[in-house]
Amino acid sequence: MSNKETLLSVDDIEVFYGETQALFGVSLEVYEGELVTMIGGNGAGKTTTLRTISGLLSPRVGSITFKGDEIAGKGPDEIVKLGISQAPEGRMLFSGLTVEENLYAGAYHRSDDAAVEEDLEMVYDYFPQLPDLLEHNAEDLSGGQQQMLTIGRALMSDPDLLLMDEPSLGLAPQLVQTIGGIVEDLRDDGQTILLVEQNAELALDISDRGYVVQTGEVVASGPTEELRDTDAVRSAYFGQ
Amino acid sequence: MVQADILSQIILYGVLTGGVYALVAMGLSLIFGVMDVVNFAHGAYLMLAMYSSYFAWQILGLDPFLSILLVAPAFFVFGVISERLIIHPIIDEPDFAQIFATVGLIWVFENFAHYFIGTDPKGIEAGYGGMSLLGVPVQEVRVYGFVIALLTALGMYLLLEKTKIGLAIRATAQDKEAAELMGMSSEVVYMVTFGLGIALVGVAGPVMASIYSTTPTVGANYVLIAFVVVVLGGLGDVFGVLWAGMLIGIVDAAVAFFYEPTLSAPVYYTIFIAVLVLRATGHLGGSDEGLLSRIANIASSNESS
Amino acid sequence: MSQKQQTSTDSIAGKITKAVGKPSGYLSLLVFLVALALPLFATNYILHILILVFITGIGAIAWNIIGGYGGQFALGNAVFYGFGAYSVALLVNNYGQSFFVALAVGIILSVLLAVLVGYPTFTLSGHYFALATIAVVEGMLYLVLFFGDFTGGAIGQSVTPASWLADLVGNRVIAFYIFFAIFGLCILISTWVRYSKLGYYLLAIREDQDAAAALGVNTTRYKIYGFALSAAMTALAGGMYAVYGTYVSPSGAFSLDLSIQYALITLIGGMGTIIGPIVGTLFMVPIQQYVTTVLGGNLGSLAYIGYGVILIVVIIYAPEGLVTRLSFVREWIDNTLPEVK
Amino acid sequence: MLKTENLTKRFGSVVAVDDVSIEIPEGEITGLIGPNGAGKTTLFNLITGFYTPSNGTVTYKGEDITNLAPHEISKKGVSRTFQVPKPLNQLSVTENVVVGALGEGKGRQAAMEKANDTLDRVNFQGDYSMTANSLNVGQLKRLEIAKAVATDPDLLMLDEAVAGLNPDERGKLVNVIEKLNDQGITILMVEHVMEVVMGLSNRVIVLDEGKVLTEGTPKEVQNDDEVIEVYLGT
Repeated sequence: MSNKETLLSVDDIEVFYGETQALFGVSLEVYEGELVTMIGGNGAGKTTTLRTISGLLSPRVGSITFKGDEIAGKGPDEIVKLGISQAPEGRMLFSGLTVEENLYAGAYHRSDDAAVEEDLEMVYDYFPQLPDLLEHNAEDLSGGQQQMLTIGRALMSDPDLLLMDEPSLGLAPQLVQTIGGIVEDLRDDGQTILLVEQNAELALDISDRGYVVQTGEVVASGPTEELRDTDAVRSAYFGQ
Repeated sequence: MVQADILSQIILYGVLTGGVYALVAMGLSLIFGVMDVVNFAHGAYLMLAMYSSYFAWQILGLDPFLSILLVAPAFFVFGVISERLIIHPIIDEPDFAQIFATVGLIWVFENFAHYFIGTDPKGIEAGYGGMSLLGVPVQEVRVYGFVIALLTALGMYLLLEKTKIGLAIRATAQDKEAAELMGMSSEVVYMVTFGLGIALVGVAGPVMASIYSTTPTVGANYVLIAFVVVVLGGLGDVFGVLWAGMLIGIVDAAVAFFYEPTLSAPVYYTIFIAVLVLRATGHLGGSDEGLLSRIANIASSNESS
Repeated sequence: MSQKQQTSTDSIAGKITKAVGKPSGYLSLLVFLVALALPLFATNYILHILILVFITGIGAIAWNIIGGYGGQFALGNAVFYGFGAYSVALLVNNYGQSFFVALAVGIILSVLLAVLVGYPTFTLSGHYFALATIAVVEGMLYLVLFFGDFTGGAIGQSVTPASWLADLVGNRVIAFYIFFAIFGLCILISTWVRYSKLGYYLLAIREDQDAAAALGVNTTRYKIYGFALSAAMTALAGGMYAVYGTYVSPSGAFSLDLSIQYALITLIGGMGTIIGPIVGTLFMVPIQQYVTTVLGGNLGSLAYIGYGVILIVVIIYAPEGLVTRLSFVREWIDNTLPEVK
Repeated sequence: MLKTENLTKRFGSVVAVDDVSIEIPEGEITGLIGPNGAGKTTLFNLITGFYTPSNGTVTYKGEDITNLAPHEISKKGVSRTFQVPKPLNQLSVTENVVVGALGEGKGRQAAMEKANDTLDRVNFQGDYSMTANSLNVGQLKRLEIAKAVATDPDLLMLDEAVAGLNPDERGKLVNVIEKLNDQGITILMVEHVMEVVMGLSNRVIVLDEGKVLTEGTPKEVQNDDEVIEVYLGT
C-alpha cells in the first residue's frame, strides 16, 4: 500500500467556524488508488475536514498537500481544477436545473469535449437510471436518484481524488448496499476515494484503510480489518 | 361601454410600452435573482445609457437603435468595473450596505449628469414617424423598441440556457457553494452577471432615449416600475419579466386613458404593495417566484385535479 | 461579583453625576451651555442654519429608531414629514384649524400609514421593506400632484399660521429656543427608547429575528411600534417646518432624497447609537447648506457627487460610522483632562 | 409536561419529521439524539413554533400550543437556545441578557438585576460590563443559555450547548446544566457529544429518519441493537 504514491496529505489542521473550533489537529493521508474512509459520530468533524480539503473552509493551522503541492487556502474552484472533486453532504444539487445540466455543471472546468462525452457514458454505466431522467429537474428525483446524480456530477470533473460525504444518508437499506457497491466498483476501476460515513459498518466493509474521528480529533487509524475490532469505533460513536 | 377599438388601442399601446419596461427590468431581475443584490442605481445607469445614445446621435449622427451596438458592450464593461469596485467588497455584508452603496451611486450619477449635461430635457430626433399597426396609429420607435425587447429577451434566454457561462450563472443562483465545487468561480460569475445586467440597461437606454426625452432624474421614474415588474415577473425569469412588463404597460395605458397619466404611478405602486401583502400572507410561493408564474402554476394544478 | 452588580444597578442620578464628572461629560455640558447662549452673539443666518439642523436632526433621530436600532431600512420617511407639513398647511389654511390640532392630525395619519405599510412588509426580507417605503413616498408625491386643486399641486402652498405663532417663529431667537427644546426632547425620547423594552427588543430584532422571537419578542409588533414612533417624530419635524418655513411643496416634502438624507446622516454619525444621528446632522447639514446656498446650482451638484462617493466609501470601509471611528477622540479627552468631582 | 402527538413535517416530498409522539416528563433531563438528518432540529423548530407542522399537535402543560408563534410559546415558558450564538455585539453582557428578562413587564432596573442574577446562575466567568463582541466561545455559550434562562422557562431546550468547547469547558457547562435542572428547570437537549448526553440525561430519545427509533435510559439506549445499527450500520 505505502509503495504507492501519496496523493493527499492532511497535516495537523485546525479549523474554526468564527470563534468556534471544529477541528483540533486532524492528520490523514490518501495514497493513489485507495479507498480510505473517515468514520465517527455526529459533529466529529468529518464534513468539516472534507470542506477544508475542497477549499470551502481554510485551516487556521496546518497544511494540506495534494500531489506534493500546498493547496490550503486555495479557493474551491481552483481545487477542483487541480483534480479533487466532492459529492457533498446533503447532495447540494442544482435543484431547479435538469439532470443533464447538473452533469454538465460537473464538467464545467473541462474543455476536452470528447472526453466529457465519454465520461458521461461512463457515468451512465455506473448509474443506468440516469439516462432516462435527463430532462427532469434534480428536485423531482427520489433520494436515491439524487445521490446517484451527486456522485455522477462529481465524477464528471474527472477527478484524481473523489471526496464523498455520507452517500448513504437518508437512503433505504437496499439502496445503501447499492451505493456501497458502486463505491467499491469505482475503486476497483482505479478511482482514488476519500469516503466520509456515519454508517461505520458499511464504510469499514468496503474501504482499504480508515480513520476514526471524535470531536475534531483522529482517535484511531489503520487498515479496516484492524479497526473493526477496536473499541475506538464504538466509543467514537457512544462516548464510552 | 368601452368601444372595442379603444380597448384594442389601449392594449396595443400597453403591450408596446410594457415591452420596453420589461427591457429595463430584465437586468434588475438578473442581478437580484443571481446575486441577491438589489441595484437601486439601476435607473441611474439607465439615465446614463439614455444620454450615451443621445450623444452618439448628436455627435456621431448615429441612429439610436444602431447605437445599441456601441452602448451595450460599453455598459457591460461599465458594469464589470462597478461590480469590482463597489459590489464585490460588500456582497456578503447586510442588506443595508447594498442599499446605501447603490443609493450612493444614484447621487454620483445623477449629479454627474446634472453638472456636466444640465437639466434641459434631451430628445433624439432620428426621423422616425408614425405607422399603422393592426389599424391603430403608433409611433415607429415604439414598435422597433418592442421588437428589440423581444429579441433581447430571446437572446438572454439562449445565453442563460445554452451557453456554459449561462449554466454557471444559473448554477450559482441555485447554490453558490456547490457551483464553486464544480469549478465555477463565484467572483467571475458575479462580475459577468452584473456586467450583463448593466449591458441590458445599455440596450434599454437607447430604446428609451428614442421614445422619451432624457433628464438627470429620468431613471428614478422607471426604476420603480422595473421593481414592480420584477416582483410580478419573478427573479431571473426572462419571459416572466416580459409578461409582467406588458401587464404593467396595459395598466399604465388604461389608467392614463380613463383617468390621468399622473395616477398610473400610484396605481402600480399599489399593485406592488398588494403583491407584497399577498407574499407576506403566504399567498405567493417562494421568494424567487413571480406572481404570474405562481398564478400559472395554480391554474395548471387546478386543471389537472 | 457584587462590584459588577453595583455598576449596572447604579441610580440614574448617580450615573449622570459620574458622566458629567468625566472630561468628555463636562465638555459636552459646556457645549450645551454655549449653544444656549448662542442667540446672544450669533447672527440670524447662523440661527437659521441651526434651526434647520434641529429640524433635520429630529428626522434623523426618528430614522435611527427604526433604521438604526431596529435595522429596518425605511427609505420613505419623508412621507411622514410630508404628512406633518401638509396637514399643518391644509388644515390651518383651508379649514381654519389651530396649529396643534393640525399637527396632531399629521402625526396620527403618519402613525396609521406606518402601521399600514409595516404590517404587510415586515414579514418579508429587508429589501422589500425598503422598496415598499420608496413606493409609498413616490406614490404619495404623485397623489399630491394629482389632487392639485386641494394640495396646491406642484407649486405647493404658503402657510399662514395664527398671528401669535407667526410672531413667535418669526423671531429667530425665540424660534431657536423653541426648536432647540424640541430637538432636545427628541434626543431624550431617543435615549429613553434605547434603554426601554422597545429599544432592547429592536436591537435584538436587528441582530437576529429568530433569536429575538425565541426570547418572547413579538417581532412584527415591535417593528411596527418602532416604525410608528419614527413616523410620529418625523411628522412633528414636518409640521414644525411648515410654520417656520411658511411654505410647503411636494418636491420638498415628499422627497426620496430627504428620506435618503435621514439614513445617510445617521450612517455617517453611527447607526444604532444615540449620538450618531446628532453628530451626523451637526456635521452634514451645515455643509449641505453651505454647498446649496453659497455655492449653489452646478457646484452644488458637484458636491453631491462628493456625498455619493463619501457614502460609498463609508459603506465599504467604515460601515460602523464616524462616531465609532472617532471614539478615540473622546478617550483621548478623558485621559488627558482632569476629572472633576 | 410537553407532549407531541403524531407530529409530522413535510418539505415538498421529504418527510423531515414523521409521526413523532414523545413526552417530556417534568423535572427531568431528556436527551434527543440521532444520526445526521434524523430530524432533531426540525423537531425543535416545530415545538418552538418556528415551523408549522403538516400534521399532529404539540401540547404543553395540557394546553395545545401547536399553532402559536415562537414568541407566544416563549411566553408560555418554553425557551430555547440556538446552535450558533448570535449576541448583540455592541452591548454589554448584562444588556444581552436583559432582552430575555424584560418579558414580564418589569422595569429596566429590575430586569438588569435579574439579568445579573441569571448570569450568576449560569456561572458566567468574566466582567458583565464587557461588550459581547469580546467574548470567547465558552462565554458565548453561557451567554446564550443565560438569555434563554432569563425568560424564566419551565422547559429549556438546548441545541448543541457544548459544541465547539474543549473537554474542560464542556465539563464546566455540564455542571451548569445540572444545576439549572436541580433548580427545577426541565431540560430537553439535542447533543452530539455522547458522553455529555449519556452522562446528563435521565432518558434519551433516539430519532432516525424523522421517526422515533427508541427511547429509554442512557444504558438501555446504548445497548439497543437498533440504535447501534443506525449509528454503526449493519
